[in-house]
Amino acid sequence: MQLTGDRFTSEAAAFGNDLATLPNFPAEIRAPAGTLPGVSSFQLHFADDDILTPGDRPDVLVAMNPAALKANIGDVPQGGTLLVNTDEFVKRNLGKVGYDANPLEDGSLDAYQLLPVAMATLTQGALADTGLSKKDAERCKNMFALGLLSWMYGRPTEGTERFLREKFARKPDIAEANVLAFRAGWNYGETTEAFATTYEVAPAKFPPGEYRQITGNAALSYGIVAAGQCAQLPVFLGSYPITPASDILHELSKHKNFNVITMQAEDEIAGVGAALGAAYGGALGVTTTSGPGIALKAETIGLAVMQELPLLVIDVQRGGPSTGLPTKTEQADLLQALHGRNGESPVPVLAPLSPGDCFDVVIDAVRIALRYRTPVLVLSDGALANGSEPWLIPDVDELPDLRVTFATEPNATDGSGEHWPYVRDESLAREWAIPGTPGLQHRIGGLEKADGKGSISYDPDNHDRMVRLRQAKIDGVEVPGLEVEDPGGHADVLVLGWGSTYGPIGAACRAIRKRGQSIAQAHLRHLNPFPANLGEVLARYGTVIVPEMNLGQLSLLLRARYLVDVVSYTKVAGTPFMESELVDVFSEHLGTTLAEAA
Amino acid sequence: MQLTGDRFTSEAAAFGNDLATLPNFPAEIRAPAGTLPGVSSFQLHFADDDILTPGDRPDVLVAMNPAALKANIGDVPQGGTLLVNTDEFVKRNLGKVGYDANPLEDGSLDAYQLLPVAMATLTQGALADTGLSKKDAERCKNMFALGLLSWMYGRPTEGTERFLREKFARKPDIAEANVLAFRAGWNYGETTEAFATTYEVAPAKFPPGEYRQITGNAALSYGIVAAGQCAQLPVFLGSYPITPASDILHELSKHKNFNVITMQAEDEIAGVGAALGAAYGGALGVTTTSGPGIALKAETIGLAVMQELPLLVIDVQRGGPSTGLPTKTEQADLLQALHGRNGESPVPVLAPLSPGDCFDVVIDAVRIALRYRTPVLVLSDGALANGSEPWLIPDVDELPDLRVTFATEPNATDGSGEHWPYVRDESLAREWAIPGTPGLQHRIGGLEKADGKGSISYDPDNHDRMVRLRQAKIDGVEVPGLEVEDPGGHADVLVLGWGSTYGPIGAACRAIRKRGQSIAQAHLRHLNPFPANLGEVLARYGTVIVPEMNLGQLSLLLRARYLVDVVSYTKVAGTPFMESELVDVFSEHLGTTLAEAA
Amino acid sequence: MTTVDLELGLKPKDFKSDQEVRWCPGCGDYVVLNAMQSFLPSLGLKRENIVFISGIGCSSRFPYYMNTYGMHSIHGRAPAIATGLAVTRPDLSVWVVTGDGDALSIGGNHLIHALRRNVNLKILLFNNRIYGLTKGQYSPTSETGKLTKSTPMGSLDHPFNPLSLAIGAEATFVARTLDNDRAQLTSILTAAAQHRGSALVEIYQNCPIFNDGAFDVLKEPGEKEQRLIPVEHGQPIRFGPDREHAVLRNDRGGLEIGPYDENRVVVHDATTDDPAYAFALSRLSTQDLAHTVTGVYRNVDRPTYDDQARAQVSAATDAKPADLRSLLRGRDTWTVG
Amino acid sequence: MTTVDLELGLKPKDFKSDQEVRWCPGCGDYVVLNAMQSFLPSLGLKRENIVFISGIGCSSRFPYYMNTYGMHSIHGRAPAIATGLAVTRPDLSVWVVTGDGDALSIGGNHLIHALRRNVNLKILLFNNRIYGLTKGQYSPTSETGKLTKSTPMGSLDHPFNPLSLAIGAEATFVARTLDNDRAQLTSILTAAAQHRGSALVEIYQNCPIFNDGAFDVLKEPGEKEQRLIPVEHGQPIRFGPDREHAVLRNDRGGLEIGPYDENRVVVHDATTDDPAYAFALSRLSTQDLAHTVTGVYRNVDRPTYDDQARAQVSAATDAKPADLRSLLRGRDTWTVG
Ligand SMILES: Cc1ncc(C[n+]2csc(CCOP(=O)(O)OP(=O)(O)O)c2C)c(N)n1
Ligand SMILES: Cc1ncc(C[n+]2csc(CCOP(=O)(O)OP(=O)(O)O)c2C)c(N)n1
Ligand code: SF4
Ligand code: SF4
Ligand SMILES: [Mg+2]
Ligand SMILES: [Mg+2]
Repeated sequence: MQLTGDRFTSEAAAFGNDLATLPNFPAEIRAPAGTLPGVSSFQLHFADDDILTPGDRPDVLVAMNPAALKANIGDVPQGGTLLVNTDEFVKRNLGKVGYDANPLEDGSLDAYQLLPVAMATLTQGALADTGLSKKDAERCKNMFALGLLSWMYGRPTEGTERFLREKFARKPDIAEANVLAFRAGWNYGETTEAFATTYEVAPAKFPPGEYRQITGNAALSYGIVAAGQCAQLPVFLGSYPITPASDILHELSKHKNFNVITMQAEDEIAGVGAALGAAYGGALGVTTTSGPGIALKAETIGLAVMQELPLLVIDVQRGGPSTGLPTKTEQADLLQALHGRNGESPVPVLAPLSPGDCFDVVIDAVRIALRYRTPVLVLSDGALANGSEPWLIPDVDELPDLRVTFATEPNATDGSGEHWPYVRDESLAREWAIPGTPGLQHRIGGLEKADGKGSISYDPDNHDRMVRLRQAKIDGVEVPGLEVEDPGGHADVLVLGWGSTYGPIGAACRAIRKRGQSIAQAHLRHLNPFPANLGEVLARYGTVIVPEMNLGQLSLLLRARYLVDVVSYTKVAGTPFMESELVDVFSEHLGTTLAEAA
Repeated sequence: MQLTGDRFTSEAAAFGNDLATLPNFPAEIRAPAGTLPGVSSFQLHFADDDILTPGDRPDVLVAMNPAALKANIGDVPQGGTLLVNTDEFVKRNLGKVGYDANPLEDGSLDAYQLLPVAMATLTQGALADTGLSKKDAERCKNMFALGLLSWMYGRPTEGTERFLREKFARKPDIAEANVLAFRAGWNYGETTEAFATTYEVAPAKFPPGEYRQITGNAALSYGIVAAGQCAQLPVFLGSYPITPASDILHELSKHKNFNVITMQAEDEIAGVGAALGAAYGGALGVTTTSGPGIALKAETIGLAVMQELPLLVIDVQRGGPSTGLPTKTEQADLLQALHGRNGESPVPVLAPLSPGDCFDVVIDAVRIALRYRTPVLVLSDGALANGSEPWLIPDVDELPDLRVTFATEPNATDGSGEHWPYVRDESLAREWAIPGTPGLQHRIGGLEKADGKGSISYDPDNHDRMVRLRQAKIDGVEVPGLEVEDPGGHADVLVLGWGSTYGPIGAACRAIRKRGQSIAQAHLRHLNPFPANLGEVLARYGTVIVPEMNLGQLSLLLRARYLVDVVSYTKVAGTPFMESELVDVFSEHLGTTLAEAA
Repeated sequence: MTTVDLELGLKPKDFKSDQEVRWCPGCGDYVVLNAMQSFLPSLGLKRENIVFISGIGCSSRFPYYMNTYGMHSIHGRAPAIATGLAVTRPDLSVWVVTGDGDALSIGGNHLIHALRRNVNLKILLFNNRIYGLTKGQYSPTSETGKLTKSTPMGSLDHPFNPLSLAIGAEATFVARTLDNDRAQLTSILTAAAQHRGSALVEIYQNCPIFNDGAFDVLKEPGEKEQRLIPVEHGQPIRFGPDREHAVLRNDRGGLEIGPYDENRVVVHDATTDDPAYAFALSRLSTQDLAHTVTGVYRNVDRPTYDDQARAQVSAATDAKPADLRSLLRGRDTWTVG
Repeated sequence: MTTVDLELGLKPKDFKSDQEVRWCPGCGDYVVLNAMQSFLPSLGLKRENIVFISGIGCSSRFPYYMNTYGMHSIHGRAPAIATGLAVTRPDLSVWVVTGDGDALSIGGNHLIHALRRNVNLKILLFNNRIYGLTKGQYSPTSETGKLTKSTPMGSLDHPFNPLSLAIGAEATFVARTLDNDRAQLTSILTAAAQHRGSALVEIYQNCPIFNDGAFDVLKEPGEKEQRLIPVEHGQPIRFGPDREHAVLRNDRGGLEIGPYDENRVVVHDATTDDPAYAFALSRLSTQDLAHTVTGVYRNVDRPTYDDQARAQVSAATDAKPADLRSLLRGRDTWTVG
């Protein structure tokens, strides 16, 4: 860690240095190159190569003016971050480089994480009291940019400050100005909840096909749009902004042409409430938030469990508890997702394993929600949300058919010709009889309902039956079997993960295999219900290591369910695992195995 | 069950019958006599004996007028339910039997669960359209009372209705009027959330001392008052009414003379928020609710976890999920209490095992909250809340000393003379430095805090450390060891319960022992952290049966923690376990054991 | 909304569900239920196109008794849930039923936001100035000093005037009536149904069990004439046994009650754009019911949230086809293999 | 509150904490922070007796920068948390710092209830008409049609006028000012501190990053004179470069703006009991800032929730000793053994 810090500091210094002398040079800063799988260091490079392979592109482009943007945007993968100094994006400058419209406003940068910041203004503001000339002050804006990046990538600041003071030792006012600008950039990041992360999964080999770069939040958003299309349902998103989930609201609000309505509600409770109301009316109801928002939505999710209505709930996890570390990643909402409601209130829970996987997981979550008439929780996290990866663009024709059948005929089993809302099909799902359907008028609510008929029931046996029916319905949700990657087929150690740890775990496993040792990897995308073969998979391995960015939440579930003494490895630092760290952890257990085998 | 139902119906009918002919007879209805330990049937008797031993008193007195109340109140144990027809409590009637003031209003019935209902008015209202004479209509008010009791004790209604129709076969209008009144009483119970339950634990032998009858809600309330006194702190209750917790708010609001402030807040979130604000200021902050309210309070409890402030949170569990069965009991909020918040957010959780135990558990919960500066959850339930038992009145002088030491001196470890809010003592608790203390000005909040100093910190290592420190603090809470009742000392089967199942489990174990078989019983009052010896206790027994009124929530925790294949027996019917039912369940496992031993 | 079809020939009884009505005998909720069932046929809507969404409380049991679609939701959240339904389903007539605790205590925020958004919702607020379902705690409309189970020494909070609050929250339609005034209730329901946008109708409702007679002074002959101030659009506001009192403008920019004076009397105009007028009217009603203004205070037009939300979808759809393929591809792709 | 001790000799800098202030350069929050730090010494309170409680938002970072006690709580809940503190600690001066999203979106319900209860809280609402912390979504005070990240086709909701809402919620003290008007801000803070009960102070605050210049028209010479309507208790309400405009009573029971007319001009009386007056005043401010009334609109006395809650405790304590033994024994006991 210290080493990384030092390198970053010196690199950063180099950057500051060069930029100070070359103020119009388009700086490109990138976290580790895409092809280095899973490296989560914090190197900072100049982009000195012109042609970048898709897997070797800068993650962040700092464009101090339109020219810099124009010249370099082609190198930035979609989903990459553009930190842009808006002050220079005035008509004259735009015209000079041939921009007809302002690219920051015309939507042409929609595919990127655009961070437009008035860097010059902010820097001048920060230096207003220093007595520096406007020109000198303006020069410091690169340090502002560096400060902001340092914040985003969680870099310590002392080194840079020391460096600046040393470098400008003979011009202390300039040194202080640079430090001030640097800090202003850093503070801007913290106060406005700027989020950045680097998520890198590069599979050993890309299968053939057409690719693009995508972030997790974009993939979630596209997944929602696509699910609505596949289900031929209008989409209604009820949401309240919260880091790092807000971008899903932003993204979806751009796609109203897909029959998507987005509503920024007065709070999280209203957001999920409105989504449930829309679901009741036959729309695909969706709500998106982060951990604290899930806590607030709990009561309404419980109502949806009782009413057995489809609802998609997305939790982009961040550091907790409480407000915690809003711009950092974590996986500590798993147990909240499963248990964070009063009463026995089961819901399916899914988690994507990479930015691109967010798309598939949402589609699968919607399948479950619609098929079983249940709220479904999807647990993404900050690393996936803002991280990006090359994504094999799905073939629209191959997307699943998610169309639903609304009830049209009364279904009372007593021949009364009434509609009974709690009659179930073979999957235990009740019918979705939406208002406006003649003859099916009925009432639902949060009180316990009589099995079948659905009127209020306080009958003890009925309650016991309904509690078990709701549980059985969720336990019976069909989910794909767990696939294990165990190339040689003779590994004794299985690493089982879930969520965004897929990248670093995969990288660590590959590194170990490269060393000639065997290790198996499996990654859970379905946390509730578990894949049917999970118990059997666990039983196959002598050691099961479960790395998590929490204090062992999946471990708890596995131990309880399968009575397997899994090894829990945890880190709750707001940062993804590092490949090297995992290699060390895994090796400890491999060591024993090898020794034993020998 | 069916049998019980039949008996109840016929008893009920007898009651209706007699009352119809003896309208001024004070009806006393009671659930099983207190000395029949743990019986949870639903018999309905006339109180035909005049002198009742403390353990053999009616649980419910239906007083149709002041005379009936006066004559019989002496028989009703404190905490018993008084169903009173308020219509007759007019000056003249009161005077006639020597009441100076209306006992329904002067507080003299504070020790009872008073259910004042304008039965005559309501009955007349219900029969307004029948054309019955006022007098005839009035006569039906006993059926109203019976209807209400049927609702409260969850009795099926068809039998009574059939009986009434048969009995008055020759006067169909009277029959219908009685049915109408009966239903009106029933509906009244449902619409106004009338709660009743019978909780009976009679220990084998009462230790000597002075006793009174007490309900769980009263014991919780007294526990809160006593804890405030023992801590010499003002008590602040922020609460929002919800069945079955409202009575704690009602009870506490009567005891302002103990420096107790009660605030009926605008919602659950405000209730816990205000309690947290009061705790920040140095009061004993308390909030009381039921399951749906806990869901709403989750975010604020998480803030209290982060701020490490003492806070008492009481959840009187009811049937769920969602609104569920508001007047029925259940134990399905255990996992919500533990996990229902975003991030790693550990809190101690306690559960009383009987109405009287509510007092001790609250005191212990307050001890933990104050000692460790943490929110603490207490899980009561509907059966405890409204059930009552003889209670050995605690000796005030023996109550623990809960006094706290507020910080008075700056504590910065760097000699700066500042106050650092996150410096910890040997129990890992931080100091409680309340506003108004000179020189200790500091700021706390929901963002992650730097270890020690307490300023906002985004440092990864610090976050990991703080997450683990918070967890270690709660894991390190000192709780008494688990005691096992295993009279012979050679049982192979252990029954481990928690909460209000103590009564029926104990009764079932005693019944089994009476049959000459061995069985061990232990009951967890601390659900987090577990008693240190729990693992060792579990390991001692061949079979561990865990009966719960949920789908196996404690079982899940035990399995995960100790990898013990406990036998989970569950019922989620809104009603307590029955002794006979548990005897059957336990016997199954004993059978095997005996056979094996043989 | 669906086109009005008066030929449906529905009768009040067609709007009764098969559920036994379970309020206490004498509860004011019955009257409102009956009035609603009698009124609905006049709307000319099919039963399946009407939805009642309630929170929790005695009054919130309303939907169970209506043979329409209905949802008994959770405490305080009905306006939020109904908003999602109204926004996505313009063909439905969406009604919210709520109580003084449900709407103004736990649900206060959703209520004021629904009103400012002007969502097409008709919100019926059953105000009995008490929590009925939980058996008698004071509510945000209870008079100060009220003795209840939770306030044995008297409540301390100054109550909301629900209509003042609603007008302060930018409501476009607010009205008040009494459970026993079937004619006024029906006419207000009609006006509310016709209003495009949110309509808040406060109904003073007697709870004979926990707050009996709370509104008796507004119902007793001899008393009520002195206290009730019914307003009718276009009519001078006069009241009293001999219509001798009137609402007059005062010189502090407000309204006051005084002896009828042809020159100073206020002619009620519910369409007054400036809400200061309806607000001033709302302040004539006092905690102690010395005076209570009933009728439609305010009824003005403003674009609704839901109409506009749908219009944005239409505009977007017209402007750009829903081409999923192109959305997923984005602008910058490359090919492997 | 503790007695005022002007001899403390505290200086503005004594109220600065050691934390680096992290708002964006040019943020209006700085100005308010400075004004507060300059103003506090005049209150004569010891630093330890002052508490700032905030929610979440840029503005809610305020407590970190004050060398007093402080709590940065969770989104929207500061008024509730502060209520618990104020009720139990009469010796403290409790200030709430909140934003337009924090106070009016997620926290709307707690705000209106705190106001109707009249808890001793001074609530500073930093209104930048945007969500700053979450980087630029529209807020409940944003003008209709606003283009933001979450509303690329324009926002649809009609905004709240925070002061209308507060007055509708029975507030006893409401005021508005601008971040750049240090003198008015200071005088309003003084009045708010002196008011016993809840005081809501709305501060228009520029967010140079996500809503820059939102209030420029109220600051630009030439413009501002035509738009700003400052009110002073006891003074006729006049404005304009030559004080040629005035606030006049209109004949619909409201107020309007017109040419100054000695006979019709309204003399501002913040103590007017009828909130209809302050409400009418609040309606003169429009979404587009064509006119904005600043100053203390309303400042009336009403018993506070916290004073009364403590009075009940005192009364109960006087009436009945705190005898725990007798409480636990109750009335009916028996002895075993
Ligand atoms: C989250 C939650 N909190 C509290 C309750 C308990 N509760 C149900 S209804 C109610 C208040 C009812 O009062 P009101 O809205 O006035 O309706 P009324 O019964 O008087 O018609 C309360 C406190 C609940 N069901 N859910
Ligand atoms: C429960 C919860 N929901 C959402 C958020 C995200 N959030 C934090 S502040 C904020 C709004 C900030 O706007 P405002 O109150 O106007 O303050 P400003 O930043 O403009 O000063 C939001 C949506 C959160 N922290 N917690
Ligand atoms: S308690 Fe009151 S409001 Fe509720 S049903 Fe009975 S009378 Fe009606
Ligand atoms: S984002 Fe706006 S409100 Fe927030 S600190 Fe920056 S300028 Fe101030
Ligand atoms: Mg009510
Ligand atoms: Mg704001």
